[in-house]
Amino acid sequence: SKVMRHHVEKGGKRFQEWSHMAMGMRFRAGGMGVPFLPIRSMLGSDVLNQRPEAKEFDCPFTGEKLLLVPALNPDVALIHVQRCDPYGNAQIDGLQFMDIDLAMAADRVILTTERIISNDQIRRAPDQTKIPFFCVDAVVEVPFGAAPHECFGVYEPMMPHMEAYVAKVNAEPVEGMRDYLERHVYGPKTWTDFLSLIGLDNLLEAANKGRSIYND
Amino acid sequence: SKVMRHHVEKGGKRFQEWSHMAMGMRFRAGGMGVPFLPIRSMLGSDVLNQRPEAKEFDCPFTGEKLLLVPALNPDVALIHVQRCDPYGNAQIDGLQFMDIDLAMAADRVILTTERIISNDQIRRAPDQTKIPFFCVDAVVEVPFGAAPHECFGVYEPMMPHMEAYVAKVNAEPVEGMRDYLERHVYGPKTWTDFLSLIGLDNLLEAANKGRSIYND
Amino acid sequence: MTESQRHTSAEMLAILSARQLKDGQVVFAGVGVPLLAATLAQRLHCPGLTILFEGGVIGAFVEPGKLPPSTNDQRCTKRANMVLGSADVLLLLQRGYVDVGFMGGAQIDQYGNLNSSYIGSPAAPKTRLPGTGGGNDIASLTNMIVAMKHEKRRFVEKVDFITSPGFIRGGKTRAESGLPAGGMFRVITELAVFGFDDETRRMKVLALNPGVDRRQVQDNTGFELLFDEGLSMTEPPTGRELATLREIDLHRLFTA
Amino acid sequence: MTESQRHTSAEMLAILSARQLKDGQVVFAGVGVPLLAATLAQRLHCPGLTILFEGGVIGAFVEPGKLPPSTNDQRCTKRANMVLGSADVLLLLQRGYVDVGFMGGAQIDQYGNLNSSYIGSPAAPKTRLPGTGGGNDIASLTNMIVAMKHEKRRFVEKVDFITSPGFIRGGKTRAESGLPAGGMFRVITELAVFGFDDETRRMKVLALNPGVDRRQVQDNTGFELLFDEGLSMTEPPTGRELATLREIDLHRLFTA
Repeated sequence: SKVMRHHVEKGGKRFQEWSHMAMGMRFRAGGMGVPFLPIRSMLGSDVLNQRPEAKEFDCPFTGEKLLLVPALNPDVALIHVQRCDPYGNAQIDGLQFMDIDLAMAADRVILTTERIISNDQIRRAPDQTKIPFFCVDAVVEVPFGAAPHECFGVYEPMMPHMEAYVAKVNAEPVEGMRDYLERHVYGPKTWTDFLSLIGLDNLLEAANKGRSIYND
Repeated sequence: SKVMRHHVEKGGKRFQEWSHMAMGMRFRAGGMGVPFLPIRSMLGSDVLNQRPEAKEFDCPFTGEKLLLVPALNPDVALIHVQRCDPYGNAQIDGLQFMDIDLAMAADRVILTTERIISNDQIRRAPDQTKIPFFCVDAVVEVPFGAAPHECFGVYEPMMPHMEAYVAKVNAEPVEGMRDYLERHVYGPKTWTDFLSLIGLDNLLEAANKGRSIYND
Repeated sequence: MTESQRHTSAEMLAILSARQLKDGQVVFAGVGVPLLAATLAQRLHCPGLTILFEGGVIGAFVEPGKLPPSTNDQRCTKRANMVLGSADVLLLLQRGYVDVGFMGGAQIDQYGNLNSSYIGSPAAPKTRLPGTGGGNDIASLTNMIVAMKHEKRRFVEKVDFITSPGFIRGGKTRAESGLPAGGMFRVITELAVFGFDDETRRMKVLALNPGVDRRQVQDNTGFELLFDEGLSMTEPPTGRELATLREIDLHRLFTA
Repeated sequence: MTESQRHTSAEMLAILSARQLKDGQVVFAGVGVPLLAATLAQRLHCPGLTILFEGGVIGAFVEPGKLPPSTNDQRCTKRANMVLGSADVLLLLQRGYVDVGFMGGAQIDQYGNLNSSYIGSPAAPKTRLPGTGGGNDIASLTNMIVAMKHEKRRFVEKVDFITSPGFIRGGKTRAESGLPAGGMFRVITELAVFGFDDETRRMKVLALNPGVDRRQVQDNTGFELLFDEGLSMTEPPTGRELATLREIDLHRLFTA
């Protein structure tokens, strides 16, 4: 984004560039309880040259060159799910990205959920549970909790709002972002107030498109 | 089993003892395309002393002692699933053991399935697909294909047959096993002939109990 | 002792084991007495006990009278909280999500090492036992409770083969071997309840079972036992414990 | 040239890229021209093409006129064969299940290295580009097709920063860096189709686009190009290719 670009070019902000698979394996190592995992990418690139945290390694089994990426255990993970029970047993439909590894790796996990369901519902289909309750520290029911982006099978991104946001921060990476945060994040007193700013027509349109994943 | 015990005590047969997690991580390494994975078990035990294939390793990140277990890529994996399409896209309900890692790790995969379903059925619920078709080399429709053991949600083990088998091979580990193989494996001309030896009442009872997983 | 309080030694093991569990714990349980004891605890003082099975089950609730033949069967999954891969359920131990591992034992030594692989030398064994399965992983990665028969040939100075590590050679040797977490917590037999000395890591009698004396325990043990300063006498099984246990193991699969 | 055969350079890129794909291949595609080209190939000569998206999708079928805004949206999953974690779909590359990786490029050098991170030095960059995402993984682990704009500042002797490795410094340096598999296979621009010399691994013109001559390609390139002995002239887009492409990108999201 232009915001990221602005801050990197201006300097003084901390950030790290890893490949997606490297990040995935870092969270996975964290979730598996091991201090690293071996991967075969990033080697030979300047992405690796910038990352002294990763270590090149000659495989003692095959002699191949590999990269060891260190485990990453976030202090807190915030994950939005379609449904979970009050203990935190969570079902996730469709795209799950790195959410499961994140939940296993993080020291604390806060779930937001479209809907809290009973533990009885969870126990009727235990092979649909993707995150077990003992990873989870808090559960918060927040319908439209992934707004203005999407929640698989429930709503698609709220495009008019997303596009207005992008136009705003691309035009003014610092002032535009500050203004957006003031108006849409710090301003609203409740989640419903935030959703009101997105607008009911926008929400309904997104929900309609979200359900279309099942419409064929 | 008494059969395994007989052959180990008599000597002359090859076998290896690994912990379950070590085996799981060996298949997982194979499926991930890396030559090893690190684990924290088997250390300090005689199980490890018998396994020079695994390597103790001082972690370059934390200084901890770890064990590196080598990837295992079977030549062929035979996996039974509840349903798959003719290309090999497979759905697995309930207990999956190490089947998914096995499918990813093996050089060739043969699926047996209770039911071949259309690719269209697979595409209606892509988040229920557990094995992608490009891992799979052959698909064979074999109802009751896991007999005399169970297939989750379809049938429980055929206990009278299982118990008769166990009694037979425990009494005579070599002759009993040979006799069982002659009679139940080499003898039957078709799968239906094999199932007939188990007996229809046995099959129906197992199927009835198998479906009971959904009955509450 | 009333009629209902007569009991088999397997019942005694299950009941004393169940008493070791605390509500809210996450317990990895093997088939047989461990499964029975965990289920018993769940029905008595631990309604919030979470039972894990190696087959890949989290939060199992075993139905009374319908004990599964193994922990790999679909029957173990009914009304569970989650079903997952069998390597993944073992990884939960490695990540530190499990409080207690709970299994049976064939041979144990003074440092709590378990042998379930070979009697005699591995190269030419007198007896081949079933092997590790996930036992090595569980014993390597969490705090263990073991329920087993008390016989001199089973309680030996040094096991023939360490399948599932306890405190290895005592002292800090477990941590030095690469196992900083877990260790043998309790051993339960028909004679006594055992712990391990904090320093030497040698086996120590914590409590004698009803009607058992020190000498009887020592005479049935192949090495010199420590006795806790506060050595106590275990309360006998209550009527409620026995009745609940018998309801769970209705067909006497594991408690005959 | 008939009316229907006039085309934008983005359309040219998509069509020439689509021609590089073969039926039955498993293709990892990024958003934009790659997604468009893969979908086009699927509708023309590759009905059995399997498209993978980084969001975690196997066997995507994009509906004409309903292109997803990114490859991370649920719209990418509709009627797919499988949905899985985004690290897991990248692991398929590492295991060797993917035939072709297909993406756009901002800056490329004579050895096919791609820069999508920084113009200038990483410590004090003149311009920050979007960064690697999964690009580094895809380029590290499989055979790459890159579709990009042909400009002298984009085709440079040495990229400022290797985000996604091609043949590194040529010769065997890619394999020596720990990347034995894959490498840059084809670069497609509005001027030509490029491959790489088998020995030196330097960029080589394989075919000129209709109406383009050698000099025009060299003049727009910041390093000396090789020209293949069998240098050919690419066939112009057919009416069918253009019509199908326009049906897919109905709203001209990527081909305007």
